[in-house]
Amino acid sequence: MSGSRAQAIVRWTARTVLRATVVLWASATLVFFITRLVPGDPAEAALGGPGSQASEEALDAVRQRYGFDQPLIVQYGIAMLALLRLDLGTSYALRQPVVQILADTVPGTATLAVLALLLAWAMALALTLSHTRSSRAGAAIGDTVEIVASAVPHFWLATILIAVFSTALAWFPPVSTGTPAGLVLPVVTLAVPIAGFLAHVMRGSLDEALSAPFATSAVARGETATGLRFRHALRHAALPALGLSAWAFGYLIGGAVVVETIFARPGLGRSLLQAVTVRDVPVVTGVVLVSALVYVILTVVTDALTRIIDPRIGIVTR
Amino acid sequence: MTHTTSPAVDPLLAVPTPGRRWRRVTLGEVVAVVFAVSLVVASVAPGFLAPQNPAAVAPLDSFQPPSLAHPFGTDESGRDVYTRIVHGAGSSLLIGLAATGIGLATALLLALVAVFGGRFADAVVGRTVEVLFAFPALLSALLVILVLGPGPVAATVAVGLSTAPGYARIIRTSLLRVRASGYVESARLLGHSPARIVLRTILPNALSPLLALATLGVGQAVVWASSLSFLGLGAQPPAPEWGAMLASARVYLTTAWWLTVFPGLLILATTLATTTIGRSLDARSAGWGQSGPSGQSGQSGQSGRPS
Amino acid sequence: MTLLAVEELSVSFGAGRDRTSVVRNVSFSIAPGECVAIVGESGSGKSVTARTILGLAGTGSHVDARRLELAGHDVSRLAERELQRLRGDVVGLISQDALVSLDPLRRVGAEVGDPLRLHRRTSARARRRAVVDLLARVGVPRPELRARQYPHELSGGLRQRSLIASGIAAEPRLLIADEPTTALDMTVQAGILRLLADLRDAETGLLLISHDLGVVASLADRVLVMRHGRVIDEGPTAVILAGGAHPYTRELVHAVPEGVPRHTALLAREAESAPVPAQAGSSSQMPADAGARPVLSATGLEKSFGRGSHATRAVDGVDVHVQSGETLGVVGESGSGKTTVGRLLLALTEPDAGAVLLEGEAWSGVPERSRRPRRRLVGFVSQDTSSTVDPRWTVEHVIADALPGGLSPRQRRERAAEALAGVALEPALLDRSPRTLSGGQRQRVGIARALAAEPRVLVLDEPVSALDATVAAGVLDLLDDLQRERGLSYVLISHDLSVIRHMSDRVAVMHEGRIVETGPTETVFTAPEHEYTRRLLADVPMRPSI
Amino acid sequence: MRSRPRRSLIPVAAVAASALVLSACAGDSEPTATGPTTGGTLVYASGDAEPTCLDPHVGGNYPQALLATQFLESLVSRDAEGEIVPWLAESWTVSDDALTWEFTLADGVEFTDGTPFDAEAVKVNVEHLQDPATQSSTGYLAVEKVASVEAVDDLTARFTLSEPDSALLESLSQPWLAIESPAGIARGMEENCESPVGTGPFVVDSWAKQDRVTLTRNDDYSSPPADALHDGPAYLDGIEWRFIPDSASRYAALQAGEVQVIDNVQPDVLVQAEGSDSLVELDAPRPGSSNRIELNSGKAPFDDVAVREAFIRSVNVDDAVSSLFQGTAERSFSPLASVEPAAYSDDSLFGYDLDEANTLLDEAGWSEKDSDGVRTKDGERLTLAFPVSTNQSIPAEVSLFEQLQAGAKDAGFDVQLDLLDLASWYAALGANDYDLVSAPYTKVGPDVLRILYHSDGIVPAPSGYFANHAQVDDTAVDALLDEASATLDEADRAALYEEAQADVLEGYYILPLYDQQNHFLLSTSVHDARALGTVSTPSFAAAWLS
Repeated sequence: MSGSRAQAIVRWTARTVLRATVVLWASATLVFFITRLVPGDPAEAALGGPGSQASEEALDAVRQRYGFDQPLIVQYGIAMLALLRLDLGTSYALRQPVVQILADTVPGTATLAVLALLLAWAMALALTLSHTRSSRAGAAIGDTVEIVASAVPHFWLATILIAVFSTALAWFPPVSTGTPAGLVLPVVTLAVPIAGFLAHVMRGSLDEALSAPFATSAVARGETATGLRFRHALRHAALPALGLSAWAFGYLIGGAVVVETIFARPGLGRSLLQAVTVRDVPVVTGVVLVSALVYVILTVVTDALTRIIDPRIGIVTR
Repeated sequence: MTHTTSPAVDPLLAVPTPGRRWRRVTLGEVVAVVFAVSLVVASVAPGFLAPQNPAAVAPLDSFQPPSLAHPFGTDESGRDVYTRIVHGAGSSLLIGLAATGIGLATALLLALVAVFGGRFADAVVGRTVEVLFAFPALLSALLVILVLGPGPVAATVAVGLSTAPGYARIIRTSLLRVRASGYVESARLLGHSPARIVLRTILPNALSPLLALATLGVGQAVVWASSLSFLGLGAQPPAPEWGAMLASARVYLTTAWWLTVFPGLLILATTLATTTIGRSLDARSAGWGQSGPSGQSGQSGQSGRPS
Repeated sequence: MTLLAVEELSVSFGAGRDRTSVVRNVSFSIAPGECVAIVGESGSGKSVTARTILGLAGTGSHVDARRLELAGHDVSRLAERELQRLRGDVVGLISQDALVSLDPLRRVGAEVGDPLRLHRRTSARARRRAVVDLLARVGVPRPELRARQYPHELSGGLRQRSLIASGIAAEPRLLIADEPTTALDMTVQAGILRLLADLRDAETGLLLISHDLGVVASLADRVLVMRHGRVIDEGPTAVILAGGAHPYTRELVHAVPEGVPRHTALLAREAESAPVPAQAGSSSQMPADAGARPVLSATGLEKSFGRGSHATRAVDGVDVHVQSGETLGVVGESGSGKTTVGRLLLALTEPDAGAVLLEGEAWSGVPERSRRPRRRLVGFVSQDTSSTVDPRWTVEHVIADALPGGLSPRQRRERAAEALAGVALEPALLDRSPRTLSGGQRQRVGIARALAAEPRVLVLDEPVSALDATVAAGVLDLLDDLQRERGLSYVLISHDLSVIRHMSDRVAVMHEGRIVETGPTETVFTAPEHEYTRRLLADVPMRPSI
Repeated sequence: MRSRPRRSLIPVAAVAASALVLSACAGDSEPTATGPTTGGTLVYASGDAEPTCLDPHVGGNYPQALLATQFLESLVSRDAEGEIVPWLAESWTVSDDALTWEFTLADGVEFTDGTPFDAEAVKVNVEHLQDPATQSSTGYLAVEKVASVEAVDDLTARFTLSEPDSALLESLSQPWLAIESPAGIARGMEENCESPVGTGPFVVDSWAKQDRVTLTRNDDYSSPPADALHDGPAYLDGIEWRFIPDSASRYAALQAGEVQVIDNVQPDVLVQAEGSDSLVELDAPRPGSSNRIELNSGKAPFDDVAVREAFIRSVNVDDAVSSLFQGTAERSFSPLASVEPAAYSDDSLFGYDLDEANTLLDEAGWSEKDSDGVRTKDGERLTLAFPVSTNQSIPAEVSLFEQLQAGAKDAGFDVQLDLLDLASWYAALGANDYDLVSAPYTKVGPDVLRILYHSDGIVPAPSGYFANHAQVDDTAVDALLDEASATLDEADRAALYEEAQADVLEGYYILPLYDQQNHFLLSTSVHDARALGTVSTPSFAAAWLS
């Protein structure tokens, strides 16, 4: 039994790693070809764009250095080989290795996104557990809170939060300060929409679980309302929300573009925005690949967690 | 094997009658529909709701706070914000609709190829969608903009394409579910041709959740497009598009709050309305037939990703 | 001393004009060691009555009773907290569907041990031991292992036993069993009934809710018959099963096809008239006419699912032949492969080996294109018609879909109305959605659609399993009439031995993918040759002879 | 040989210049209770783009100048009156043929890495600027005419020019030509970009990308410019130089006390801050060109001077400026910034006169109007492409263009505003795909006119870049600018530049709007901060916190 289980885990791991690798490779390929569609001379972009007063010789030198004069397929091969060595090239605008830029910016964004995800979960749980199934008004309020939360644009929420909590109340700094207090508003800004989505899914499955026959039989055994929620329904409610978390993390990285700009936080999102505005292709490629990597890892993690929580899926089955 | 009535359900309601098929209409739904209708009116005939010219500048009338003459105040060039919001509804909605349309059309194509194109096509499309999923929505939108350059059209395409993988997954599931359903089997057993089955049974049933999905998507697309405008990558001022208005208003946040608050509230209200309508369409179609997207598009964007 | 006393219990839902009475003026009592059964069809209020005793009538309910006393507690006046103390401790509930009545995300042991955790101060260790004992007591083999497993890893029978273990964990004085054996195979059902009988004999009061008179007969001391929320008849089990005092009781009793000969209408039977076996012999003889060409025949069918070591052989060397105008009954427990045989006969799947012939021509192993024109010859009625009709369509559209092409809209509507009339439904239903119909009406629409294609043979897969007994009886009568009128052949797939016996000319008994025994119905039922058949027949909870 | 050119010419800049020293305003309004106190870290929030390299030799843009002012110093500076004053060079002489300049350097100055500041260092710096590998653009252009630099002795550097350059001192005063440690430069571009080494009052300690540059006090500082408020090391312990791109966040941070100084302040915020007693404004318009709209005279319809005049007459700039800038910006009527002593204004040319505009257009043949009210000529619409770079134009300016667009519409112009990112904007310019454009140019001294209006500036560099957007191709203007560049006599030079400016203005090549806005907002706790008279970057060498 345990032997076959170990085998199953090995098989699952192998399959997962293979799949993740394929997704990453495909992402890299996709990004490579998309970025080749970017209009303009890449050599010129590498020298600071058309505003620079680059000479023809300088352009030629750059073409040679980056291999822009090679056929596309050769360039692709070079890029993929470089990727294997974790070499993502050099930023046109920052004149720094992209890997270095990523190493500098990933921790900040990761902190932001992880905290936001945790807060979103906490908020969603609070919203889910506080809502009463029986009351129609309660359900309507819950619905509205969820929709508003999930619909609020980050930049608008940030604006309102700054106006209220920094300018009017002076509780939290409006820009990153490097202290925990400086993290509060950006994290809340990022967390609110996600909390809305999570709460919606959670509340749906909580309702489903509470009206399931097993809930009735639990009550018939003398289970209390609280016990029913925590011991039974919550796990069911958490499952779909867990499945959503990998997606949510990607959403957070997207949101970081806005939040990091407003709250003046260094990070992946801000690098990306800057890179897009100046068409700094290597940095864009790097950021997209990192987020794809994060997504893949998180998918694997949430998948594994789901299998742990939900014995029905199990490691053995596909 | 009788199905005894579940204790919490009024048994007489469980005996279905045609009239009870529809859920009761809630107040929220009424408000949402009224709001949506006004939005449509604003898009088609903005002059009906706001007779003034949205582009008329009155430099000496700038930064007027909300008043009777200017219910939402005036902006930095003395333009009436209410008028601009009404006149901006069209382009904002158009962006939302067009983006959703692009997203759904792309998704439909992918899903059809996946479901009807054989096992290999399904694998290819499945992998592709999985890869696209690895690109968070805003990131893929930025990639599209990187190629197309900033602007309203690029933003619309960007938002549309970035929502496609989520939709594709939902539509594919829906197609597969319908294809495996008992009623498609019944149609086969009656000797109907594959073409007839696809056209008359599979597609109508599989695509019926699309309406709800699209409604939900429009609100989200408006939000995303406005975010791109805020980042300076979408519609640009002086277009009275809401996102662009918000983007330029943020600069004046400290002195003219109304410039930020009202367009923001409108975006929020739009999403609230479309989501409410979308969810109720969803719930109704789910109550109507099991082919309803319950659980799929009930979480709509969410289960895939919210556009 | 009474354990449970219910006097003039009424339950209603809603308020104002929407208020609906579900239980009206119900009175009964249960003494320790006594088993009282409530029988009735869907919507009769029997389950609501049972749950009201637990204080679980549901949201929006109004409970009104002169007396509702459980072991000395006035249930109608207790607060939720006090009710919680009674539930699981003084009164236990065994719900009908173990498949969904155990929390799929918790271990079986935790579920079983919950009443102990909630009502007894025991250590976790003692509780674990108690759980193992309980599981062993309800006849769960390897209880230590099962306690650690999750519900989905257990078979239906083991799940139901675990649920019972959970219900009796705190040794309640009253046990409410709501359809405890529904959805279980015969052999499993028999074991569960024995278990409940043991509990009753150990002085536990038992309230049994069931629609199955066979189950009731084997357990209950007294029976209440409920209809539309009222108790319309009650008395000792034997009296009720003999037809009781109320006409409806008689109808209910007669609706069971048990022991009713072939081609005898179930519902039209006069209550007093003795069964008429006369026709039985002749009709079972009829299809066996030598030289009659089989309409549908299959030889050496094999079908496996899955690949490699995970492959399961669902059908393993099956031969079936359906003659014109006869009914072939295919009986077996769940997982025996009978449904797969049905799908092979319908050519919905291709056999791995063997061949199916339709009217002597190849039906399997040919391209779908060549099969398509002949598809109309083979009709299908499933257990649940609602899942086999396009949810967007009206009844008219559903039936018209099966009509031959080239009809004008008006002709289509007329033909659809005729088809409805053929299954005794009113043309007014044409514009309704099948989903808004009752279960019996829906099954009739399903049959009407199947017949609209003018088939030679119908595959009926559990056609009445989802229906209440009287409704099912009506459908069975209809099928019998149609067969005689139109000379149809039936392949009737069912797990219900009484239905099979009543409807079939010949029977094939399936077990683990094989047909273990086949022959004329009465021969198989009265003189089973195969060991498995004998076991199957022995497990049917027989009504005491009247 | 003449020593040190003195005397500024026209003191037009007096009003603006007096505002440059903030301490004056702050000191007046508040009774100065205490003198300067040592210590504290000033937090500066910049809304300018974060430099990609802190070495202003590389590239050379304003964000680099802002930062470089804190840790690098130039050979000369310019005071509030617009006069060149000594800094790292104590004095200088120029030969009669104006081709040889000798600078006597300050003695005893060391770079913060310990390298002595000497003539060799000056030579290395100029060569660094001229080395294509440095990728310098601003500095490179400024030393274009320097053929070589020779270290005559430790403290004497001799510049040999290829042709006379009356703008040499002005060029050298700019932060983009600041002197860096030769040892620092020798580390290579990558390292030098991270932390250039100079002689300034602060030292680059660390640079957290996208977040902040941390500057610490240079305790050995000894080389302030001649117009400094304070000798010796700075009072501040250091400066946190933060990058906060969002203007609302920046102001919120200032209000919350997170930062003490912000730049790129929006007009409405300035107006609001006027009422605040905790905030002080520092208005320091940049030198070089004024903000103006350039009319592309290189193609139709603006190849016709009458159409250019008509456009200029048709727009009401005064109202737009006063509504959008709310009194924080003065209307300009000059090609040059008001801080430039050589600026020449003529407001008579720019009066708003719609009738005149219509008459001019009618006469120029644009007499028809289509259904949209847009004038046409030979079927051609009077459409003006106006690409706007969102990176270079602040929101208020974009709004201003919108208002002008609305005004010009009345005269029948169809102005097509197109907001573009920098790359697309350059592309549009390179493709000559514009009729109107606005591009400020910051440079010390009137020599900027040569860059902007000399016909040499029409020929694009290989990358497509060119500076003469108005495409002024006038041999008279060229001659004036060439002559001015070679004329060292202040009065003669000024007269030549005035004539050139008059030609540009009267040719209706440009529509001057206002000075390049450069507003800083400071907390009142910051004292004695000032903007340098060179490119108006703020200096905190004398600043202290209370």
